[in-house]
Amino acid sequence: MKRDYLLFLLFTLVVLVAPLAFEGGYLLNVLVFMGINTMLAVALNLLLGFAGQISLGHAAFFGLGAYISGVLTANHGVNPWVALPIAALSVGVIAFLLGFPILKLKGHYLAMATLGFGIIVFIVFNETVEITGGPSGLTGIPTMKIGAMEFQGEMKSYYLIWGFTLLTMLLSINLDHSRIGRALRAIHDSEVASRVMGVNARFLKVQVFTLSAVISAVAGSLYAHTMTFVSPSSFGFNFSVELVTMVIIGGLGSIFGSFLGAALLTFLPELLRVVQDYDIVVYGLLLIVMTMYMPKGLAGGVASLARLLRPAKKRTVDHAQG
Amino acid sequence: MKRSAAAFCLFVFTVAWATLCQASQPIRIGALFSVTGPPSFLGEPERNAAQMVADQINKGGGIKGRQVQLIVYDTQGDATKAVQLANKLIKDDKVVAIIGPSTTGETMAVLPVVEKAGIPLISCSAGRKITEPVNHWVFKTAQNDNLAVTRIYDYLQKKKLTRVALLTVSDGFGASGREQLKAQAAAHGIQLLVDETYGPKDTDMTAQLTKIKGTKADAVICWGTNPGPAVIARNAKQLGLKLPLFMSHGVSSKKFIDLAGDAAEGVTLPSGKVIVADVLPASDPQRKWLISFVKEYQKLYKVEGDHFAGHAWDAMMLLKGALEKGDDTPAAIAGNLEKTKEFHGIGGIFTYSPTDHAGLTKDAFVLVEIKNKDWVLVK
Amino acid sequence: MLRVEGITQLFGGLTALEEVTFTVGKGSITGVIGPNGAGKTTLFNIVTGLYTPSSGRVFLDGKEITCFPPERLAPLGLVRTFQNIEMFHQMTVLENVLVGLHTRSRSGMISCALKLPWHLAEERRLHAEAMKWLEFCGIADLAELEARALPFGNCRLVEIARAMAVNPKLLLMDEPAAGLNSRETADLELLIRKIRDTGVTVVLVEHDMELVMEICDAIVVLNLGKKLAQGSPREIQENPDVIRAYLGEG
Amino acid sequence: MDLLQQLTQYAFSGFSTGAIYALIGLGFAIIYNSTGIINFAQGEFVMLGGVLTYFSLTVLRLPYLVAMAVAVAVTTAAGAAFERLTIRPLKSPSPLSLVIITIGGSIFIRGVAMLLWGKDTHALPPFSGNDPLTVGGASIMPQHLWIFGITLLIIAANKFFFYYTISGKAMRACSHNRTAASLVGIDVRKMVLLSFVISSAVGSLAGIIIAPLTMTAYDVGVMLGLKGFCAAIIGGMSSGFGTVLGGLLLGLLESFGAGLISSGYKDAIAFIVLLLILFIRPQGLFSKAQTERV
Repeated sequence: MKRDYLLFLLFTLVVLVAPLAFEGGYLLNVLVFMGINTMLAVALNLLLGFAGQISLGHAAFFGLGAYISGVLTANHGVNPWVALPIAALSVGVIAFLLGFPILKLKGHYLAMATLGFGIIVFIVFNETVEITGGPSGLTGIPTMKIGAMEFQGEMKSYYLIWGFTLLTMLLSINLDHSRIGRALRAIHDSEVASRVMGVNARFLKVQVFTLSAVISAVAGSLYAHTMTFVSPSSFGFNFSVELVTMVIIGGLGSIFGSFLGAALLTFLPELLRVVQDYDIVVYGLLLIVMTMYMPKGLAGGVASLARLLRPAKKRTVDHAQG
Repeated sequence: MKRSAAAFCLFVFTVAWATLCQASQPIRIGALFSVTGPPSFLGEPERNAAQMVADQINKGGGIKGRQVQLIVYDTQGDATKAVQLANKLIKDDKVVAIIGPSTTGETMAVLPVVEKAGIPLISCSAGRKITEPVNHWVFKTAQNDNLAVTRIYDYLQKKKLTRVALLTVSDGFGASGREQLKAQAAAHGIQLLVDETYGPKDTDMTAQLTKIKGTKADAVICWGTNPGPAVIARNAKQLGLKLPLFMSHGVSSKKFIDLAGDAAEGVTLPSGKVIVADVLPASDPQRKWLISFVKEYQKLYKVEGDHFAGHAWDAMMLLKGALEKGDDTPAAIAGNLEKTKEFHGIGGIFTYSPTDHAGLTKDAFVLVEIKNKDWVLVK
Repeated sequence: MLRVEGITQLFGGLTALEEVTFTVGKGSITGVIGPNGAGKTTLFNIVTGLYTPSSGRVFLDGKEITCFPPERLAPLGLVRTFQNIEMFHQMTVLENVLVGLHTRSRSGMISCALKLPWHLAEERRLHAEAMKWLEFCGIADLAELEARALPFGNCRLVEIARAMAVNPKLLLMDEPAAGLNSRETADLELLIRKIRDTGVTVVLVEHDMELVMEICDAIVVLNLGKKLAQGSPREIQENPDVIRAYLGEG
Repeated sequence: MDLLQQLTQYAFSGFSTGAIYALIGLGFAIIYNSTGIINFAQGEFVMLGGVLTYFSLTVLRLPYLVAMAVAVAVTTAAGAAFERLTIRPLKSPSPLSLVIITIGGSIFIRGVAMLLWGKDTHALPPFSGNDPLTVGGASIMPQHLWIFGITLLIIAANKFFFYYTISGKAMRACSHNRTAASLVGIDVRKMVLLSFVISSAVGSLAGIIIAPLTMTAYDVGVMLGLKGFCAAIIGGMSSGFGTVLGGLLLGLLESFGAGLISSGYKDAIAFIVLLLILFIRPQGLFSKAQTERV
């Protein structure tokens, strides 16, 4: 438990200093998107990793956040700082109402239902042309401002987004080490036993589903105000799958794992640009190989690497003494 | 004193050296195309054509003695990726101008980025809102949708086919076409009886066509890109729909005729002149360029050059013209692009001005009909 | 304490339980025995709200609890253990017991996420309480271990500590001695008595007759879904019906 | 065209697309039933069937039937290789990591197909004629009849295989309880391989017979796979008529939704109905409820 907080402190320091090394470069841009992806992965991990409930439609909550915030600010002149909580709140209400029937489902039925929800929302983005601008997207979304300072340009966007991301991570770590986090993990391991212990599994699942959706919506709103443009193609089924991949590759139930997964999947296209047209093949292959040989994800991989190194050191000491 | 003299010498030397280097360094041009992903039917020919032009320029000794380096990134049709990659081109690759992206959505996403950085962008997508309102840095080569719509509506008006059913694809291309079709209908005295859509990956459109069959429409206009319209042509034949079928310039390639087979017979569509280059009258000013473009493209890539490839060809040639006229700074390029007059491209004859960054008139399109698996000009 | 009235359970055409009625006295240890397939576990599942009976009613302390879901029963003081131990494998032993304290803590999602002061105070109280129950079961030294790494016998103890943390009035144990060696069974016997001495009523399903006869105050015998007999261990041992059921018609 | 004729046509259209979804859904169900894996690469098998046939026809200039056989054979080999290389080496995979592996597999297969055969869409010639058949004012293509026929044939073959052959019974045993199956001497790993072989063969066959209607390209697998998955889920993951009914229901919802309500929202309408069905019957429309054992 202490370790998590120490790690978080260290991580925060790295996040705060990192952009100084990349100033003006394109990589800073990638880091901004990495922040958004991390936030989304952490949010999904609460649901998938802790409570063990799959969602193949999380891009919809991200998209709803982005569109609600975007439409309010671009078409109705609402201040972004007002639009963000409105987006979060309305997505929260949607998720809460949806959560009760949808979380009654289990396994692949849940996968299919969340997938269906994602597709419905995607279609709505496309079809409500008068409101969302349809498939060609919504333009003219303003950036965020505090007083006279506008969050424009990579450096400011970086700190804005990573501020929210770090907050999300901290809250998730807190939650993990509380009665709610324990109850969620208990549901994951044995729903029957957790209910016998008095855990209201159904309500708790709905709660965490809602929380996860709200965080995703906040990420969506930030995304909209950073990009100043949104279009439906960013919120389709593929992105939902990519999010699940981030969480699993990173390591189920590990907050820092979610960061690692998001970081890897954000960076991977940059690295794969070297192999050009073969990138999609290499990407598929990497997914397979990593899942096969790192069943506990990157977080698990890092942990076992650390374990491997430790006895090695001890062994050399023993050897020296012998 | 001595030290500042030394510093001055060093400074002069550095500047001189840098200038020297620059002269021998290639001109870096960025390109964003959706080479993979759903709009790859646009991105791939565009990339091919752009590369073709760049190679030709370099073989011919470059522009003012300097080679051209084309840096192409694949956006996969995703707006988020397009923005990231535009940033990469500007910041890491330090390009002087960008051509692409392939779709209107991506272009709109990239627009604020190039505007802020002050880098000229020549988009290869058709959406009208890219250049309306005019943005100093943003140009485009693809013909505006509204010109294609005007072509069809003019013809329908002439033939007195005024009750029309629409069937458009629900992606950026279809949505933009649908918007224009609805906007211009009244001005041409056209009444829209049906307004249906279909998904880009749908495999059966008989339901929509059945609905259309149940109305009193005189003609059907379908707005989409392959393979959807081919499915629609086949479905229409299956249902025995006798109405004249109009398509968009999105399917003006041989591919459509291959896919739709017999069902393609009699389909009419507006198209850039490139596919009918050989049947154009010799007096047509574009003819010479078009034929050489088609030939060269075919030689290199084994397929016929279509007008999507033409968009990138035009963009590269426009850029070449602007570079030949002046400096290779982004500001100079944008300024010179705006002064382009009567450039005979693949998509049409371009004349840019401070109030018009699309540069084409409705003459850019001709109306063609498919007869015996080939194109015939409709007079 | 617990009253089961006319419980009948049908699975399709199969009658798993038929008109079963019995009462468990407060502070007693009651054994439910019977040959395999007698319906013992089904009975437990009905009492603890996992199954809905086809007919019949269940009362706890005179209050009807038929069809209550398990999460509503726990706060009322009704808890069970499982035959094939349902541990929370990915958590530590201490965390397992902390889940047992779930109903006895209040912090909501927001105060947990924000680490509000009262939540911290509550966490401290919960940890102390959880340690108390681990000590009660004699496994305080295992607190920080991961549950999945434990040997089977210890899992059983963790499960009991977890159940006790709920603060039950009535504890239902489904074959607690299954899979234990004779020394562990002897320890278990002591532990069950200790649990009873804290004022908890215990009902257990068990195959280990020696254990049942040793510790139970009352025994209910089920056979083929019907109640065959009820009484003290001695009465049951002498009941001819019971002997016939166990030894066959021969 | 009067309303009745229109309705008949919607029903015809729904049945014909539904049959396609059903056929693809069957492949999902076969693997799921014997291994518990939801194979997200199933759509790519469908794609391989169509694309391989096209290239055998045009590049290798094989006769139509031989081209089909080649396509099925190559796809089946790909399916078997996929199982051997990615699923078998895993000791105790979690369902979620299997999901990611099959997604990775689908991306990989799609990428290879794109590199080998390009991004163009192609149409296969129809099996028998291009003239629509008209029944009661509504029409369907002869190819639709082929699809119906082969779907029925595959279901019949499935039933026969799973209920009357040793391997089939063994596969069913695996799906009920893998440990018990291995205890009675069934080679579970062989059965998993077999299920991949069968479902990739079924998938490629589906890809071939639908390609004359829907056309084929390297990226058709995603959408078709998604619809097939839905069909299988509604059908309760049965490898028989449940999935077929699921597919037909999905097809009908789409075509009536498009015809009577709104074509733009037709997929949304279909999914809303499906969600409502799932909310009312969380275990799928055509499967019996199962009680959880403790």
